[in-house]
Amino acid sequence: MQDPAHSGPTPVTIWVWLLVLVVAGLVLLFFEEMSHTTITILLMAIAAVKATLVLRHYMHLKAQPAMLYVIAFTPVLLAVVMALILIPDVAYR
Amino acid sequence: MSAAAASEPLRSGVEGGEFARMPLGRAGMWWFLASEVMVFGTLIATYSLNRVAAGGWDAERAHVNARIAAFNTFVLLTSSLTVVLSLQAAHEGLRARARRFLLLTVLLGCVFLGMKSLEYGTEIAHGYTPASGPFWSYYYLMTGLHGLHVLGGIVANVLLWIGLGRPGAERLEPRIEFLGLYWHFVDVVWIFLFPLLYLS
Amino acid sequence: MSVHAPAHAAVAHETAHAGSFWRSHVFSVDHKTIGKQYLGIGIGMALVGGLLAYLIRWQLAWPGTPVPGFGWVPEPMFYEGIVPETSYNAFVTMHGTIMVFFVAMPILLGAFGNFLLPIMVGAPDMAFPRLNMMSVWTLGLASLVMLSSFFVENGPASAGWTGYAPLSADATYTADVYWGLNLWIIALMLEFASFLMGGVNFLTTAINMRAPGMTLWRMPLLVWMQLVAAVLFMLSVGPLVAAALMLLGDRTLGTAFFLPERGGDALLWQHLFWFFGHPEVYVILLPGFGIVMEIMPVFARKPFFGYRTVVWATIAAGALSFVVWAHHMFVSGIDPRLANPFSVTTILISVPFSVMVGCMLLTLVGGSIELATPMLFALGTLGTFLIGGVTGIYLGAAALDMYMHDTYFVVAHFHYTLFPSVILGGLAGLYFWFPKMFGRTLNEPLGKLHFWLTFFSFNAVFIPLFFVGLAGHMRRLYDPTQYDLLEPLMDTFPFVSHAFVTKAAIVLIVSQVLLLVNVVWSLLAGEHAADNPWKANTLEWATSSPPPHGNFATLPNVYRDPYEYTPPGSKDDWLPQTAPAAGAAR
Amino acid sequence: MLSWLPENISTYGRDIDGLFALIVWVTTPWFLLMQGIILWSVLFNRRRVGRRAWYLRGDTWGQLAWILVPTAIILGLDFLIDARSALVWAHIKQRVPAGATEVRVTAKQFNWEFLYPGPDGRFGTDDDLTLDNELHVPVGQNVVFTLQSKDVIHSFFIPNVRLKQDVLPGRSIRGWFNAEKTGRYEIACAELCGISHYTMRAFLVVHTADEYRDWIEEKWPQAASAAAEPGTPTATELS
Repeated sequence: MQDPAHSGPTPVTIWVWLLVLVVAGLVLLFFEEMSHTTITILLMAIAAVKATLVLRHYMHLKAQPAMLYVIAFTPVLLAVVMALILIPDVAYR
Repeated sequence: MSAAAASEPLRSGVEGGEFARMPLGRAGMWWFLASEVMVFGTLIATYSLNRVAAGGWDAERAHVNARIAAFNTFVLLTSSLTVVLSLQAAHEGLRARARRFLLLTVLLGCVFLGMKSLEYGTEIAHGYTPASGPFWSYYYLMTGLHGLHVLGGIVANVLLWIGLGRPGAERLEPRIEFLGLYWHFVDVVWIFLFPLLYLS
Repeated sequence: MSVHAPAHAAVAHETAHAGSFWRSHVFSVDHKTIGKQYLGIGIGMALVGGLLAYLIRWQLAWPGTPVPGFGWVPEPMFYEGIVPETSYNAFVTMHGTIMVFFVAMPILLGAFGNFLLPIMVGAPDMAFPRLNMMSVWTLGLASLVMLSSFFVENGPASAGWTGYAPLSADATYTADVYWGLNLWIIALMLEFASFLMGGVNFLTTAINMRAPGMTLWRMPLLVWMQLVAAVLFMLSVGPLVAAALMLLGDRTLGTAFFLPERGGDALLWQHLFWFFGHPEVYVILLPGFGIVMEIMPVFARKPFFGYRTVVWATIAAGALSFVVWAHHMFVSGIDPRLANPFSVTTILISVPFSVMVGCMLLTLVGGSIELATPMLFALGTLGTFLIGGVTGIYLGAAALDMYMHDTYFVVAHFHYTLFPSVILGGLAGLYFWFPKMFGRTLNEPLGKLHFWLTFFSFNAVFIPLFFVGLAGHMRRLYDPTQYDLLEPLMDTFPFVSHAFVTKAAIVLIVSQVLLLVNVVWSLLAGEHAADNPWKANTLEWATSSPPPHGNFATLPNVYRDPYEYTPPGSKDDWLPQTAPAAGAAR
Repeated sequence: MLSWLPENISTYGRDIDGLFALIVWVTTPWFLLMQGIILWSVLFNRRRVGRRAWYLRGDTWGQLAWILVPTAIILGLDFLIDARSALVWAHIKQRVPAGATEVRVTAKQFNWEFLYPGPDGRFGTDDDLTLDNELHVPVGQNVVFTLQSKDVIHSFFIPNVRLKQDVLPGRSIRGWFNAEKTGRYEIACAELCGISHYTMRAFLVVHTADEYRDWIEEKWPQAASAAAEPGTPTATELS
């Protein structure tokens, strides 16, 4: 069975991309004119990209059956649903 | 057969698709990680909602040391790399090399915890303890729980490292991958904690 | 390269070494022994929970009078046998906590899940035997920590089994119960860890270690129910682990999660608790339903009606159970506009359960029913659960819940959903699988007597409580005579009175002695059980009673679904899953 | 069933009792039908020699209709109940009538404090009056209360008014009721709030219009003397 790690980008390249994204996040802070919420949203987007990189390449999700995606993302979905429902009671109490 | 293929071979004889014939350790670890995602997901959700309610906690967040956290992010990302390299080495049958990378992961984990205790020390010295308000309560709970997970990962990695040095290590080799899954999960949690708590 | 055969042999070989008593009974990694250990913990804690119920009922019926049998208990928990107000809330809290977390879960998930799941799917043992042993030992430790909280200063936790903050977040609010509630939190977190380990084992074993021919759609319904319950528990326990850590922080480190004066929010605990709480009650209900659904086809000699429909209904109920939780909080101060969506989801979730109950009913219709003790308990479970389900509709309507919330109507409702599933369903399972678990047969007449006593006394306790609740009786009252409104409920009406209910509760508790007598006597002198006394189709009846290490001498092949009863054109009225497809004539 | 409910004295209490009766009439027939099926099948389908059970797998839509059609009907009836409940809920919880008698209710471990604004109709003035465990209201008038708690969660429960609302520390929750019958009724705390939770009893005293005026004069003697000037309307004349 062809070793997927050889065909795709090597771990070190993934590592470099991750560091680039960390630096991108830090650089983002120097744009004073952006409001806090936009910065937070952008940082979360960067974090999501980093997480996907780690999940797909380091955790081999790329080579795994679809069911693992279900197991990995159902709890994330549940946490988001809970957060949305709690908005009226916690965020605007 | 010492070097398993890229991943543990699928188990034949079980009805069903690839997921049903997946190695037991990987399936079990992913179920465990699902429940862990809910713990940190809840903390991140309640932290964010309370932050919106309290108007952003900008004042308190200015006292957090982003530099140490950024360095820690670098340390944790590198430890994820060393785990993958250790797994690759194991798959190529180079067990000694795999063990060296595993040891490197453990050391990086210790550096992470060391920097974190330094960070906590300075904050407490400045008088910011878990009892100084809602932000600090969430800050210490989230980073503390994450730190405990890093510590748990270190202990497991050390036991695995010892086990791989002893005879009969073939049975333990797949565990490098499964423990690696846990370690990458701890890294992903930090990927979300770092910006939320330190940056914006 | 097939790792299939050697892997199974290896596991069977490894457990065969269990020579010494310690290795085979105490520190065992055999899922069957672990299942019995869970059963032992569950029954032991059920005795504690039952005694607490006796104390609560006695104090409610005759406030301030000494409770027979408890005169010896030292101060401050009792004063010459009289329950003081400081201890009453603690007994109510511990009764709820012990019954939900240390009786229902260990018996339904731990005992029946561990013992039956591997055999029913044709696996030699659990996927991770050592993790399985750790899970039962973690539960043992959790039980010890919970019981030890009775003996610490100021007694055990007394903020309700739901532990609402800020009452639970600051010791001064509960008359300085400090270590009592801290140990309560630690014991609960250990219990969560234990059932997380169990859940990982259940899911991996059932999905990844099924015997050849055992497709997902040929798995017995009990296995499906245990799987959905395991997934519900694993996905819902996260928020309560986080909330428990927050509560522990508030109590010990002075953090500001739930205490308003420190900047926290009291409502957050209720949301996190009930986000876990509602899936949790389905984690308890579904295995109870699974047991009943296994037993009914066997004694009606009739295929289970709508197997796939019930499986999809279970999955739908599981998914819906995550967006239902705020119906526990209609009047708790949440944004009133939230009540409507949660009323709708509460009604939607009653649909899968009415489908399941309907399928169970149609399994009975047209059957050739034999009323052996397991079947009696299964029918008792279905009949009593119907009352629980119907009364849920009253509480699901937000406007009516405004009046009924926190009254005895709610107490009666959740006892009518929990008791049938745990006690009646659990006993149905015990009487049905006792021959398989222990290799001995239980006494049938004693079993039937135990059923009728338990069934009637349970209804005699909780049907009157519906009306007591309607009359406006609040929950967790130490002494109802304080209120003129509740004075008539003490002893004036023939049935609807605390006095009658307490007498019925005593009968209910005492009649459990029949079970202990039956079990102990059968273990010692009961006749040896056959491999398949009930002529059932599922895999556990295709091996010896009790099954050997590794469960099967030779790994079985599965040819059909488990409910092939009275197949047309066949002389026998059953056709085991392992019987080859060719000629089934025997 | 309805006879067990305490006597209702409030306007929306009738809606709640009506909703209760509706649910009784909707669910009881189904309940008896289901129990009847169990009893019927247990009595008439007993095992006898030569009796073969039906081979009914329930995997065809035709057979499943026996389940799905009744379930659809149940779903429809449930939504009927829910629609009615949502209306009553919105009427009680989502709207607070204006121009009513105001009172502030403070719950604390183990008693209720009722703060009356006094004749000037405003809180925080010196003529405010706090009464322990006594809520005096005029009959037939809307009464708006603001719930606050000093320590833990309590629950403001008046069985005869069919009213219950938890009192959250750190928040103030407004609600209302309109008592139509005079008399003295009990108020209780319905949420576990500590060791003496059972002693948190208070009284709702509903006065007729002139009884209420006498009560005001008795409680605010100086206002009675000032009542000579027409300009000081007491709370009752406002609405």
